[in-house]
Parts: sequence; C-alpha cells; structure tokens
Amino acid sequence: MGLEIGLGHYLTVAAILFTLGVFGIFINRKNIIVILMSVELILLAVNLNLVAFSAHLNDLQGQVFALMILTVAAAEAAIGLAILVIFYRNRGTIAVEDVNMMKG
Amino acid sequence: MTFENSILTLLTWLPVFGAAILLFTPKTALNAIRWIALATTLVVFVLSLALWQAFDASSAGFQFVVNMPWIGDSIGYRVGVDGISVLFVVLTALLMPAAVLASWDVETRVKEYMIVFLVLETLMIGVFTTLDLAMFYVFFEGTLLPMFLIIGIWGGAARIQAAYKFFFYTFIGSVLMLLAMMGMYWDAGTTDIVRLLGHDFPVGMQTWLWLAFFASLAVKMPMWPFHRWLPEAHVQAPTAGSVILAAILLKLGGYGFLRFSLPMFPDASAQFANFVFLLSVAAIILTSLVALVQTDIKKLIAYSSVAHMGFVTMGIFAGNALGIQGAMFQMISHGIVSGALFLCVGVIYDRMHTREISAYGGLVERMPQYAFAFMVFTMANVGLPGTSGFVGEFLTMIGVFQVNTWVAFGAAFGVIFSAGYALWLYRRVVFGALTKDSLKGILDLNLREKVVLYPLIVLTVVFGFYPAPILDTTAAAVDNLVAQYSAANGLDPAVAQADARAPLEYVAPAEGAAQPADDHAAEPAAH
Amino acid sequence: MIIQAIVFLPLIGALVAGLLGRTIGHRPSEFITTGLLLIAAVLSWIVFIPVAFGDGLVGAVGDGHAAVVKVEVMRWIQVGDMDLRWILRVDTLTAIMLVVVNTVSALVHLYSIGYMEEDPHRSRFFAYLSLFTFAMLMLVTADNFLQMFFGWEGVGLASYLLIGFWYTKPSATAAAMKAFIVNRVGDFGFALGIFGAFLVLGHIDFDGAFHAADEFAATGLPVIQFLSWQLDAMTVICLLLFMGAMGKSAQFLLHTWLPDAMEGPTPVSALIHAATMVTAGVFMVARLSPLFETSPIALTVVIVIGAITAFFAATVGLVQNDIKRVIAYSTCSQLGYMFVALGVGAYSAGIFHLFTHAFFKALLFLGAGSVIHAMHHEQDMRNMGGLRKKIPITYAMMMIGTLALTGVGIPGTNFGFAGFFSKDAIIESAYAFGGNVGSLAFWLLVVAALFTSFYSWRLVHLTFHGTPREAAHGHDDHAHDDHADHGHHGSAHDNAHESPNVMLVPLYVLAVGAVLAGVVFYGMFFHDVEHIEHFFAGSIYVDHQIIEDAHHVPTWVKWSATIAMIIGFVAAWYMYIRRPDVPGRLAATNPGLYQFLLNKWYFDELYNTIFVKPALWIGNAVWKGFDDWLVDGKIAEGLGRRVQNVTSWVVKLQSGYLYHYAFAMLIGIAALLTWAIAAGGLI
Amino acid sequence: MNSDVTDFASLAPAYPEVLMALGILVLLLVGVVINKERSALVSWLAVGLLAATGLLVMLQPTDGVIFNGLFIADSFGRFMKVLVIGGAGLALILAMSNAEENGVHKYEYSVLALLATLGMMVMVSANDLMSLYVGLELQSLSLYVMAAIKRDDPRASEAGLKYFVLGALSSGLLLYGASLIYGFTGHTNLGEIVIAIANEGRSVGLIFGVVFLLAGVAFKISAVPFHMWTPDVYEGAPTPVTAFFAMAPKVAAMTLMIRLVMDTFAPITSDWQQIVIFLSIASMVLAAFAAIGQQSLKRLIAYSSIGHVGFALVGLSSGTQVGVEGVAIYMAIYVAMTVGLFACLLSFRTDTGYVETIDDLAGAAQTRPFVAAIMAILMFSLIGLPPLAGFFAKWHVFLAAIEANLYVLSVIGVLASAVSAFYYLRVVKVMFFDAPIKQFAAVPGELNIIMAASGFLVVTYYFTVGNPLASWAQTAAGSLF
Amino acid sequence: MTLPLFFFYVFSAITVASAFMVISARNPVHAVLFLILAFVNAAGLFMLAGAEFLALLLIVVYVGAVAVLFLFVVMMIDVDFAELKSGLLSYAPIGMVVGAILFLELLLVAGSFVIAPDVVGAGGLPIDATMDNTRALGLVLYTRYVFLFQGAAAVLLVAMIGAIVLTLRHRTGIKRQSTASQLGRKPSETVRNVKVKSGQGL
Repeated sequence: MGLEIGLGHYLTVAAILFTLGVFGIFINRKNIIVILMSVELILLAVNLNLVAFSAHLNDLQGQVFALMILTVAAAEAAIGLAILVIFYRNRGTIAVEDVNMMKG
Repeated sequence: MTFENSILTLLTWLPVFGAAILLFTPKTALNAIRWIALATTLVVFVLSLALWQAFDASSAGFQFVVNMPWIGDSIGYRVGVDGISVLFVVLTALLMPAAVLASWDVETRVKEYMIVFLVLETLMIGVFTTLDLAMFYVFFEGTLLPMFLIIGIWGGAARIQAAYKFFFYTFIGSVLMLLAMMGMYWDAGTTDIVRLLGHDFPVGMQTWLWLAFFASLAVKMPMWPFHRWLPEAHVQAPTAGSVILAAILLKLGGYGFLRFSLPMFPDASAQFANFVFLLSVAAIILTSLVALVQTDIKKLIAYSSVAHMGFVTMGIFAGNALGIQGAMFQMISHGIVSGALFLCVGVIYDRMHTREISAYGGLVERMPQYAFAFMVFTMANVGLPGTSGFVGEFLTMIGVFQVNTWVAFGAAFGVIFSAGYALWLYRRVVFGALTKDSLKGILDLNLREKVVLYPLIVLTVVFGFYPAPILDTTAAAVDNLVAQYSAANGLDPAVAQADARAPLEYVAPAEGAAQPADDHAAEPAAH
Repeated sequence: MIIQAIVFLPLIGALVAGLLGRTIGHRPSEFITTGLLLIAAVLSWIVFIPVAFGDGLVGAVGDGHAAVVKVEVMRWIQVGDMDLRWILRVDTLTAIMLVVVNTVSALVHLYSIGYMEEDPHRSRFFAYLSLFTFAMLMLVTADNFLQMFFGWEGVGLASYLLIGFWYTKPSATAAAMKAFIVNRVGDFGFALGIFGAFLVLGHIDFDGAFHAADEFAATGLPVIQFLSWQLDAMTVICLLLFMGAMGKSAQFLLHTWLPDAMEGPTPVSALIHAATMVTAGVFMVARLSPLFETSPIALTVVIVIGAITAFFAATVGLVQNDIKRVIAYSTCSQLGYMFVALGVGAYSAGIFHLFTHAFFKALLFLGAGSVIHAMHHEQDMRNMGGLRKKIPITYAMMMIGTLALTGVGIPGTNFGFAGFFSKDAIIESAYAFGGNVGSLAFWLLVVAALFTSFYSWRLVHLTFHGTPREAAHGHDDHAHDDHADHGHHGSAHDNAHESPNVMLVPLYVLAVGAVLAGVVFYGMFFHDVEHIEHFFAGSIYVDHQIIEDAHHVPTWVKWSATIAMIIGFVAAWYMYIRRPDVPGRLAATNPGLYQFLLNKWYFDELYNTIFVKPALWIGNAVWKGFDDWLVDGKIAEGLGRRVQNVTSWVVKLQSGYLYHYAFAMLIGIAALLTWAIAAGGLI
Repeated sequence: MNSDVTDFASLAPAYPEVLMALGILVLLLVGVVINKERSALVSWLAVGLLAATGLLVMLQPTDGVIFNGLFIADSFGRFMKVLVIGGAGLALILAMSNAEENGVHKYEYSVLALLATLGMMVMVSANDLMSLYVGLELQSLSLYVMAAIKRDDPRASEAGLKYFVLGALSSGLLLYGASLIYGFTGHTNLGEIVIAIANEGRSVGLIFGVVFLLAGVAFKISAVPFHMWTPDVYEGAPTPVTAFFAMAPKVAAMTLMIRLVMDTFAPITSDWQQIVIFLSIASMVLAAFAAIGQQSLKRLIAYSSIGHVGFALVGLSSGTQVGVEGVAIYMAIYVAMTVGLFACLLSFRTDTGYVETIDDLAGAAQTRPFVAAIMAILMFSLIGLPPLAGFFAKWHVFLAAIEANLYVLSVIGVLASAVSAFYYLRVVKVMFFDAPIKQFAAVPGELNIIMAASGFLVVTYYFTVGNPLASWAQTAAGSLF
Repeated sequence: MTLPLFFFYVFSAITVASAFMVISARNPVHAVLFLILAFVNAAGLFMLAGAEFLALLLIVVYVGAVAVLFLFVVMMIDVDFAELKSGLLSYAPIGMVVGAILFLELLLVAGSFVIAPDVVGAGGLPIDATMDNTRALGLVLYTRYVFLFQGAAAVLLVAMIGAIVLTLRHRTGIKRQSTASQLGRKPSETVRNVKVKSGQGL
C-alpha cells in the first residue's frame, strides 16, 4: 500500500459516499429501489472506512468487520428486495410518495 | 402478630380485602354487595376506634410502628401513627360507612362502585399510616385513580371535564413533589419519615423542596388560586364522592404540610409563611365572596370548603401550638361538617335531581328533620361557637394573630362572609313558602339518611363543646412539632409556645407607663 | 348546684321541646319550658337577693378583684398555654343579669303561651326561646372571653331562629339573616379583640386578663403592632371588643338589624330585642370595665357612639308608623344611654339603666304584643286608635311602660318610675364627665330624652287615644298566612279583644318592675359610692370621682331631662290629640327631613350600596372573571388548547413519507454531532 | 489466534444461545415436515423452546467472556435475556389466537421470531462491535420480515418497507460510527475500547463515532428523533407482531445502549450523557404530545412506547449504578405492562375484525368489564400512577436522575408524564365513561390468563415482585461496575 | 504523483461520480449499472489498501450477486419509468443545508482524524506481513471469529426464510414436480402388464 495515500483520503472518499447515500435516501422521490441502492452506498462507505483503518492500524479486524458487513448486507438486500416485491404486488407501485398509507 | 404491630396494617388493607371479596361477588347481588361494603367499612371504623383507644396521647412520637426495608434501598414498609395522623385515620374510617350508606341507592355498576370506594379507603388510610416517604406519595397520588373513576363514571352531566380537571390539577402538582421526595432521599439517605424528621436539610435546598411540596399540597388543599378544580369536581361527583373529596382528600394537603413542610423544611416554611398567609387570606375572603353568588348548592359548599381550608393553611404556618392545633381541629371538623353538608345536598338531590338553589325553597315545611340537620351543619360551617366549626377557626385565628395581625384581620372577614353565604343558602333552600309544585311531595329523611346524619350532628355539637378528645390527642405531637419548628427558626421553643407575640412590645415603663392611667385618674378631678 | 340549675334548666327545656316537641305535643312542651324557666327565675332571685339586700353572694370568694362563685362544668379548649374551661362565674354583675334574663324570659314564656296559641309550630318556638335563654345565661355567667363569645353567638343564633320563626315570610327570613350577619360584623371586632387580649394580656379568662391589665400600671402600657401601625394595645383591644358590643347592642352604624328584627313574633322582641340580648353589649363593656379603664380613648369612643345612637335612634323613632319599630328605635336609643354611662365611667349607672330598662321595655313590647294580638296582627299604628276602651288593661300597662320609659319622676326626690332614676343618673354622669365629649353627650341625651317622650306619647296617642282608624288596604302587609283565618274579615278594630290572663299576668309583673325597680335599687346602683362598691363587690370598676361629681351637678342639669320629657309630652299631645293634622303638614313642608327620618337616615340603602352590592359584585367578578375566565378558561383550558396545538403540529411531522423520516433522522444526527462537538469543547 | 472454544464445556456461558440455535433448526425442520395446518404446534414448540432457554439462562449462571472476547455472559445480561425471552415468548402466545386473521399462522413466523430472539440474545451478550452488529442484524432482518409477514395486506407491507429502509439507514449510521471508533481505538472489542479511550482521551473522531453508534442504537429503541418508523410500523404490522416489536427488541436494544454507554464509553460519560439526555427529553416530550392526536390504538401504543423509552433513558442519563438498576426495573415493568396491553388489544374483537380506533372501545367497561378493567389498570400504570407498577418504574429512574442532579431533565420528564396522562386517560374515559356501541367477540383463554397475570403484577407490584425484582436488578446492575 | 496515488484518485473519482449517478439517474436500470461501476471501483480502492480478498469478494458478491438481484427485481417489477416522478423536493434547500453540514462535519473528521497514538500496530489482530491477505482472513474466520461466522450464517438463514416466506406463492394450476410422488410410485399402480398377441396390435 502506498504510504502516500493518506488515511484522510480514504476517509474523505468514504464521507462523500456516505453523504451521497444519505442524500439518496431522503432527497429522491423516484423509487424505492434507488433507496435500497443508496443503502448499499452507505455500507460501501463504511467498508471503505474499515479497510482504510485496517490498513493504517495494521490490524486485520477491520477487514474481518468489513467481511461481516458484506455478508450481512447481501442478506439485507435480499430481504429488502423481497419486501419491495410484496409491496409492489399489493400496491402496484414502488414510488416513494405512494408509501404513505400510514401517517400522523 | 400483636395488636401493636398489626393494627395499622390491618386497618390499611382491610378495605382492599373487602374489595377483593366484592370482586368475587356476582354483580347482580346488589344487596349483598352493599352489605359487604358496609360491613367492611364498619369493621374498619371499629378498628380505628380501637386504635384511637390504644393510642397513647401523651407521647409525641410514632406508635404502632412497623419498620422494615422492602423495595431496594429506597422504599420500605413502614407504618406508624402519631397524634397528627391518628385522627385522620379515625375520620376516614368514620366517613366511609356514611359514604357507603349515602350510596345505597346507586343503581349503576354497584359492584364497581363499592370496589372503587373500598380501594379509595385503603389509599386514604394508607396516606396517614405510612411512615415511608415514597409510600406516602404512593397513597397520596393513588387516591387520584379511584376518585377519577368515581367522578367520571358516576358523576353528573359534565363529569368528564370535571374528572379530567381534578386529575390534572392534582397530578401536575404532585409530580414535582415526587422529585422533591427523591431529592430528600438522596440528601438524607432514607425514605423513613421518622429519620427524615430528624434530618436537617440544607437551607438552600429547603426552599426548592418546600416549593415542590407546595405545588402538590396547595393544589390538593386546595389553596387559592389553585382551587378551580374543586367546585367542578364537587358539583359533578356523586354524593359519596363529594363527601369523601371534601372530608378527607382535601385533608391530605393539610396533613402533608404538617408532616413535611413544617417539620422538615422549617427555614423555608418560615420564609414562605407570609406568602401562604397571603393566599390563605385571599382564599378566605375571595372565595367566600364567590360562594356568595353561587347558584348551585354544591358549588357553594365547595367554595366554602376552599375558604375553610384557608384557615387551615393559615393556622399551620402560624407555626405556634394554637395555630397548628387549630388547623388540625379545623381539618377534622371540616371533615365532619363538609361531609355532612354534602350528604345533606345528596338527600335533596336524590329526591329532586337538581342542585340549583332556585329549584328549592320552603323545604322546612315538608322536611323538618332535614331542616334541623341542615341547620346544624350550616351553623357549624358558619363557625358558630358550640359547634366544632368554631374551635378550629378560633384557634387558627388566635394563633395567627400572634404572628401577623393583618392576616388575622383579613381572616376575620371570613367570619362575616361565611355567615352571609351559608345563611343565604339556607334561607333560599329551606326557608320560605313551599310554593313549587315539584317540591310538594318531597319526603323527609328516611331511616338510612337519619342513621347517616344524626351521628354526625352529635359529633359536630359534642366536639364544639368538648373538643378535648381531639385536642388532647394532637397536643403532644403538635407541641413537639412546634418545638422543632421554632428551634429550627432560632426561637426559643418555650417562648414560641407560650408567647411568641411578635407584634407586641412594651413601651418603657418610665415614659408611657403610668401615663394614661394617671391621665385618667386626673381627668375626673379636673372638673 | 343552684347555679348549674339556673343555667341548664332552660337548656333542658330547649332540648325537650326541640327534639321531643313533636312527640310530646305542643302543650306539654310549653309547660315544660315555661315551668323550668319559672324555676330558674326563682332561683335567680334566690341568688340575687342576698347580694342586693344581704351579705353578698352566697359562697363567694374574694380574689382581690371580685367576690365570685365559680362553677367548673368541664374542660373546653386546652391548647398550649391556653386553658379554656366551661366555668359558670357568678358575681354581682352576673347576678343582676341572671335576674333580668330569667325573670323576663320566664314572663315571656308565659306570655307566649297565650300569644302563640294558634301557631302550629309552638313547641319549636318555645325550644328557641329556652335555647336563647340558655345562651344568654352562658353569656352572662362567662368566665372567659370565649365563653362569653359562645353565649354571644348563641344568642345570635337564637335571635336568628326566632326572627325567622315565621319562615314563610320572606321579610322575616331576610331580617333574620340580616340580624345574624350584622351581628357577625360586630363579632368580627369582638373576635379580634379576644385575640388581641390573649396576645397582650396572656390570658383568656377574665381574672387573668384583669390581673394582667392591673400590672400595666407598673410595667407600662403595651404597644401592639396592629396591622401596619404601632398602636396602644389596650385601646386597640377595647375598641375591637366594643365593636362587638356595638353589633349586639345595635349601636350607631351597626344598628340596622334591630328594627328589621321586629319581623319576629312580639314576645321575641320583648325578650331578645329589648330586655336581654341587646344589652349584652352593655354587659360586656361593664364586665370588661377593668380593661376599658386602661384606655381613655376607647371610653371616649364609647361615649360618642352611645350618645349619637341615643340621639339618632330617637330621631328615627319620631316618624315610624309600625308600633314595634317605634319601640325598637326606642330600645336602640336607650342602649345609647347605657353606653354613655359606661363611657363616662359610671358603669353602675349603665347597669342600672339596663336593669330598669329590661322591665319597662319588656313591658312595652309585651303590651304592644297584646295590642297586636288584639288587632289580629296589625302593627301599623295609623290603622289603630281609640283602643283604650277595647283593651283597657293593656292600655294601663302600656301607660306604665311609657311613663317609665320617658322617665317620669320628680328630681331630687324618690318619686319616679324606674326609668327616671336610671336615665337621670346617666344624664347627670354625662354632664359630670365634662369636657367637650361630656357636654356633647349631655346635650344629645337631653334632646334624645325629649324625642323619647315625644314618640312614646305619640305611640300611646295613636294607638289608644283618638278614634279608630282603618286603612283601606287592610293589613296584609303584615299578615301572616298562618293567621289568615282570623283577620281578613271585618274590621280588626271591631274585633279587638283583651288578651287572656296568661298574657296579662306577665304584664302585671313587669309593670311592678317598671314602677319600682328604680326606687328600690337606686341606692345600690348610683346613690352612694360605698354602697355601690359593696354591692358590686369588685365585679365592675367603680369610679368614685364620677359618681360623686354626678351627685353634685347643678340643679338645672338635674331638671333638664324632666323638662325635656315634659316638652316632648306636650308636643305629642298637641300634634296627635289637639291638632292631628299637624304631623301631616309638617311632613309635607319638610319632605326632605321627613323622608330622611322615615328612611332611617338611609342607612340600609347606604350599606346596600357600599357593602352588599360591592360584595356581590366582587364575588361575581372573581368567580366569572378570575376563576372561570382567567384560571379556568385562559390558564387551565388554555394550557389544554396549547397542548392540542402542539399536538396537531407534532402529528404533522409524522407525514408518512419515508424521506421525511430519513430527513428527521439526519437532522437528529447532525444536531447531535454539532452539539457533541460544540458542548464537548472539541472545536 | 485460535479459538478459545475448544470443547463443549467451554461453551458454558453460551449454552442458552447454543440451545436456541439448535432448537431453531429443529423447529425449522419440524415446520417443513409437518402439515401446514398444524403450525400451532410449531408455535407451542417455539414457546417451549423459549421457556427452556429462559430456564437455562436463569439456572445456569456461568459467567465469562468467550469466543475470544466476542461474547460476554454476566448478571446484567442474564437479567435482560430473561426479559427478552419472556417478552418474545409472551408475544408468541399472543399470536396464537386468530393467527390466520393476523397473518401469523405460518410456522415461519415462529421460526423468525426465534431467530430474532437469538439475535437479541447475541446483542445482549455482545462484547464486540462485530458481534453487536451481527446480533443486531440478525434481529433486525427477522423483524423486517415479521413486519411484512401478512404479505397480502398493503399496510403490513408498507410497514415492512418503511421499517426496512429506515432500519437499513440506521444500520449504516451505526456501522459508520463503529468504523470511526475502530479507527480511533484500533479495537472492536468493547473491553479493549474502553481501555483505549481511557488511555488516549477524546477526539472528534471518537465522539463522532459515539454519536453515530448511539444513533443507530437509538433507532432500535425508537428514541426521538430516530423514532419515525415506530408509529407507522406498529400500526401497519399485524397486532401480534407489533406486540413482539414492542417488547423484546426494545429490551435488547436498551441493553446494548446500557452496555455501550455505561461500560465502553464510561471514560467519556459527560459526552454521551448529553446525547442520552437529548434523546430522553425529545422522546418524552414528543411522544406525550403526538400521542394525544392519535385515533388508532396501535399508534397510541407506539407513541406510548416512545415515551417510555424516554423515561427509561432518564435513568440511564444518570450514568450511575442506580440508574442502570432503574432502567432494568423499568424495562421489566414495561414488558409486563405491554404484554397485558396487547392482550387487551387482541381481546377487543368484533365480528368485523379487531378494533382499531380508541373510539371503538366505547363502553367496553360494560360489555367486557374484565378486559376493560385490566386495560384501565394498565393505562393508569403507564401514566405512572401509584400504587401501580408503572409508578415504581418511574420512581427508580427518576431517583437515579435526581441523584445525578439532573433536575431539569427530571422536571421535564415528570411534566411530560403529566401531559401523557391525557391520552391514557382518554382510553379509560372512552371505555368507562362512554356508552357502549359495539359487541365484542369472546376472549380466548390464553389472553385472559395473560391479562390477569399482567394486571395482577401491576396492581400488587409493591407486595409481590417489587422487592425481588429490585434486588435482582441491583445484582444485575452491579455486574456492570 | 505516484502510481498508487494516481489510481487512488481515478478509482475514487469514478466511485464518487457513479455513486452520484446512482442516486440521480432517472432510469433505475441505469442506477443499478452505476452501482456496479461504483462497486468495481471501490474494489480497486480496497485493493490499493491491501485488502485483496475483500476487493475480490466485493466484485464477486456485489457485482455478481447483489447488483444482479437488483437488476432482476427492477426488471421483474417492470415499472413504467415514464410515470415515475422526478425532481427535487420542496424542502430540498433545507435538506441540502443539513446534508452539507453533515458532510462538512464528516470532512472535518476525515481531515483531522487522529488515531489514538499508542494503538497503531497494537490492535487486536495485527497483520502478519508474511502472510497473504486471504490466508490471514481464512485463519481467523473459522477459529477466532467462529461466533461471527455462525452469526452471519444465521443472518443468511433469515434472509432465506424471509425471502421465501414473503415472496413464495403457491399458484394453483401450475404443474410442479413432486419428487415424493414420483419416488413413491409403485409398479403395481402404474404399470399394467398387457399381454399382446404378436402381430395383432392393440
């Protein structure tokens, strides 16, 4: 690993990804799949963080952690899509604005 | 299990036991339900008399004490009574059978009704018997629950509003007291009231604790201007509910002042005494005037209760034996008298289903016995010497006169106004010609009503002439309280008790001494 | 034992008649109460006679202040260093009062048997009468302030009950209430006075208080911080106590209830509002004379108030048409005399007048009652006239009463009716007191005596002399439903009949008193200082100087009252016998003055405007404005509404949109981050 | 480098989890094999498994840290596990009646509930950021599915969707925080982290990590402002599922919160205190107000649960042992009340289905006096009115706050509880003061038992469970210090 | 500028840009494709940081499985994209401000991040420089982290059960293979011996 790539670089990229992910969740009105993808971006940011720390700390735990996150995130995506599918079956739409039966 | 260590526990929990029996009584067996409730309250009453009998009035400390830790480090099972609390126990036990009898004709949800009342009795007795700070709160606040239901289920037309107001006024005040109690626990390391009484709270802290307790107790009392819930609750509550509310629940506030504010926060109490005086006098004068213009019988009596409670707070914060004994007596007496007045209102309400004063008039024609009973209680409400109502008013006023003449002066107006509203009420309801058709068939007291009212008449009059049973019971404990209070305020206890005559000074004998007398002696000679 | 019997026999009677009256019937109730009262009256005389004519009170112990007999009944209020007991205290003053109260009461009981014959609630009436008597006895036998207060309020209660006895009459119940409340105003002062006395003197029993007052001679008078001022303690106390006396004795400013109280049955007026209860104020001041003596200012006030009352009530009495009201104002006026006597220090003279006044005023009232009874409850004198022939015995009795009231007698001799001695004693004392206050009092009393004579004779003339007058409208103003069965047909005058013996006998007895009470007891009350001292045996303060001076006033002073009386008599004769049209013309030419007097100086209207209406207004304002509008509407329910507002706003936050929820989380985390680094001091 | 778990005996602290995991697999097989109509059998077996696990937790107190520091078993965890298992088991029992109508009749429901419970147990015992995460996700993923299990119900699927999206976001926040903490301390083990923090002091990165991590946990306990999912999910999910959500997961997440702040972040108490106090106040106040505007009973309960989390956090804010004790007791009482509440809710069934709005309960005191009485008792208890258990719960947490001189928090708290009384009383009012309009169907027996038990405990708390619970909680809290 | 740094910038620039496109693309299919691009580039970043195994895993699992799953769902749902609303929300300005604050704060952390001084190299699991990355992970995954491994397995089990329970529909009228009935067939039930006479036919 090139030492000249500082920790700050990685963290900055991760922060941008994280922010984009968060924005993706709350700023778009298109469809829910995009939201699910935004979640993936957030998790990617976290993984990037962990890998960078792992490298800088010279410690493997970060990578193990990232490994777990990858695993779990895959499961999460599966569940998320399953729920999305039944939502679509019930409502015939996946527009974010239509997920609004309950409020108040 | 001796009498000593079981009587209070028994007294406190017996009503709940009765309620438990009721729980398993079929709800259609109305008479069985009524009799079980009555029997329970009567047994409790007898036990309370036994307690009073066994109570050693010469001792200032707590008696029949049980003290063991219970929940965690904080809450314990601690009971005991002293001269201040024992009478309230008896009063509660006395009025409960009356309340049950007054509710004999309740037809809706009788079972629930009686259960709720019995639970209420346990909670009320518990307030007075517990010696644990937290448990005091438990009982004190617990009374909200049954009372809320009583007003809300069995109340009048606007009962829901009234129940809510009752609940929120008292609840909001009380939660602050709860926090204060926690603060006390951390400062003193215990919730044992006996030990708390011996603990010196820092002066700065006392102020806050006092205010927090005041928030709760003043609402409960209720003191002006926190009284607005009371007329509404009284008007809407069923008769027995009004009786209990006026006779006992209001006393929880006074009891709290006596048990906590005065002995535990003496510096703050002294500091706020004038504030309390101000509110008390405002209560006495303003609410009396308000009572004067009421058109609803219950509301009128409710406002008069507020005025009478003004005497209580005034007496308590006079901080001398006269004032406090007076306040104690006033509370007991008001318990009997206001309870009886509400019973009287209930009697006619049961017959006519209205509380409007204008719907009545000339009742004496058809209801002479009722008129007599109502007259006795009206006069006691007015504070006529020879009735129990007088002793308390007199003692509180003479007590407070020694501390602050303005207050006594203001309070004495109550003497005038109370005559005004009470007699005017009596005149409009009982006197006059019986011209209203609806009243022509009204019946006089029946046996059940007599059984309820006549003993109260006897008590009202007996305590008016011979208040010693009450005053002697409270004397030792009150003296002790006064001694503590004055010691904490840097007054010599002996002075405080004998002649804490703050407003008094003597001019030097040399100058003014013989002067007026001499003048006078010389005067007739001059001509 | 005899003392307990005197005090408690009436109570027993009251309880029997009151609680069992409906069971045992009216007649037994009447007999029991009356019988017990008669016994009590006899016992009172048994107590009194040794005091008056023998060696003094039987069984009395002198304790330096007074020769008294004390009977402890039981404990009462014992708190701290205040130890109140029910003690029957009998000394000379009490003995006098016992005699007055029990005698008059027994006679009124007897009289009422006849007077109330047709009333369906007679047993209740007798219970009230006996209850009143008991309370009055408790008052006069009080050994401490509070017991006196008990009696004080007790008589107030009985008075309330009796005035409102005819409860279907709105005017009666209103008058009863008024009486109670106005008395309460006085009690307001009385109570404060008691508090002050306890504070300053340290005792609430009389002996202790008097001792403490004595000691001020050595220690100096205390100064009290009363309200916001430093005041002479004794003056404050005495004035406050006197306020109570003013209320009970219907003195100027607090007199308004007494005329209205005439709504009650006439025997009640005789007993309560003439002979006994209204004199409680006088009794109180006399009883507390050792205290009043320490405060010259208070005594001055007593004089002024007394004199004004005597004058004021007499002026009003001049124009009243209701027979009982005239006598009521007369009572008011005579009470003023008594207070003047007390104020100048001639306590014994005041008590003397109280004593004699009880007889002749009760006589007048009962006589008036007899008239009313004869006229079937007609009370308006304008509808009477010429009754002399119809009811001659009553007429005679009324004449005696009038002579006694107006003070007929020959100055310098022992010839005269009871009122003559006592009233002259007071007028002389007032003159002897001297100074501005004394002179004012003297002249006011003399004028009052003139007026007294005038209205007394006016009453006699209108009622008994002349020709019968019938008002066209009949007498329904005062008619009472219960009595409607015998008054609405025919002329009341035609049907007028003499009262039965049961009513007349009390008149005879009182007449004896009205004639003889003065001359017999003059010596003990006024004639000779030593005699007085011996007689009262320390139960009141005896000021040697004033009595001596009163005996040595100029002759014109001694004659002044008599002359005033004669002028009054002549004027009355001229206006009501000789020229009956004069009163009407006088009224017409001086409408202002006439209305002013007829409306009792507009006191009722004044009080209504400055006390009653504002009180009701404030009550309404506080109720609607403060309680309901502000506290309930704006604060309590207002808070509720605020809560609802917040709620509806908060609920809107929960929009149901995912992005809003996520946004909320984002804001939360941004806020927490910012706060954490800012508060944590990391930036 | 090798595992410290070498034989079965060395697994002792994790026996309950092992039993649970194995049991789940067996149940899954049973479910697959047996007839579809007999899913109730699986439910009962699941309850039995939970009971057995619970017993094991209580009776087999082998404490210790195993799996190379990933897993910890201590008194505190044991206390909380019992609550979690109890809550889960009771929720499963609640789900039995009318399972079909609620869409929870599939045997997978029980299996998922058990898996979620396993996840919670892992959370409770987590001693490492990684095991924390895995436990949390195991729980969350199961819950997402459970929320949507009534798959033909649009509202349930919407609930699942919302829960999932926001839950995933919260996981992301939590992970981001975890990564920052790892970056600062170089460790994922909580025990090592605390040493590192104590040695190295604070830094912006660390504090950020703490904030993100706590925000993630706050989402799970539904503390404001991370609560937004709660009302919608509670309303949309089938009632038995809501009951499940309202009990066990909250306890588990709260345990996590406690363990993190009291143990791991102990050296930076003043920093996390700010955060917890903020969450606490926001939760109490917002819930108190928002609940007033509700018509739906389940939404009301949702806000109520948010509020109760706020109150529990009051105890935690103190950062003292008394505080932890208070929170532990609070959660125990909360579970006891909540289970009764849901039992009541499930008992109010008309022929057209379960009641949804508060007004549907009108006059219930006359038509269903027993249920109404229990419900009223629970409502009063939720207000915190003595002598009911809810009061003692509040007593313990506020006691801790006062000890820590958190006066402002306490005052706001009690005032919020006063406001909250408004909506609890409304339920009582509707049931007791109003006239009946609906007839309710018969109540299944197991619900009656649960209601009676809940009511009994709530009413007799002072006499029955008060003392043992307090001393147990004391022991539990003691193990954290 | 060294080569690694150059690649770092390239990878991160593409990652960020495609991440931006993920959330802004109007067509979800495009979004998924951009997501794949982001993942691939992130894998490059991992590689630069020395996490080779993770980098490859990311491509295998995410690009190979997860992203395809996304694509699959997008296709399956078959949303009429034209109908999807687009554009920013009305509260976008505030959202932007708050997001910007968050982002700045994160940058602050990134820029000023301090690792506790003593912990570098003293972590819980120091990297053995002599061992390649995959082997190192493999060594700990089944021993030291067996608990996590099992936990992750449970998570996957949940995902499986969840996906099935939610989406599996038993459509009626669809022919399914029933292994049990196939295996349970007995010759006696299905096979009939017919004697056919030679040359006659049936």
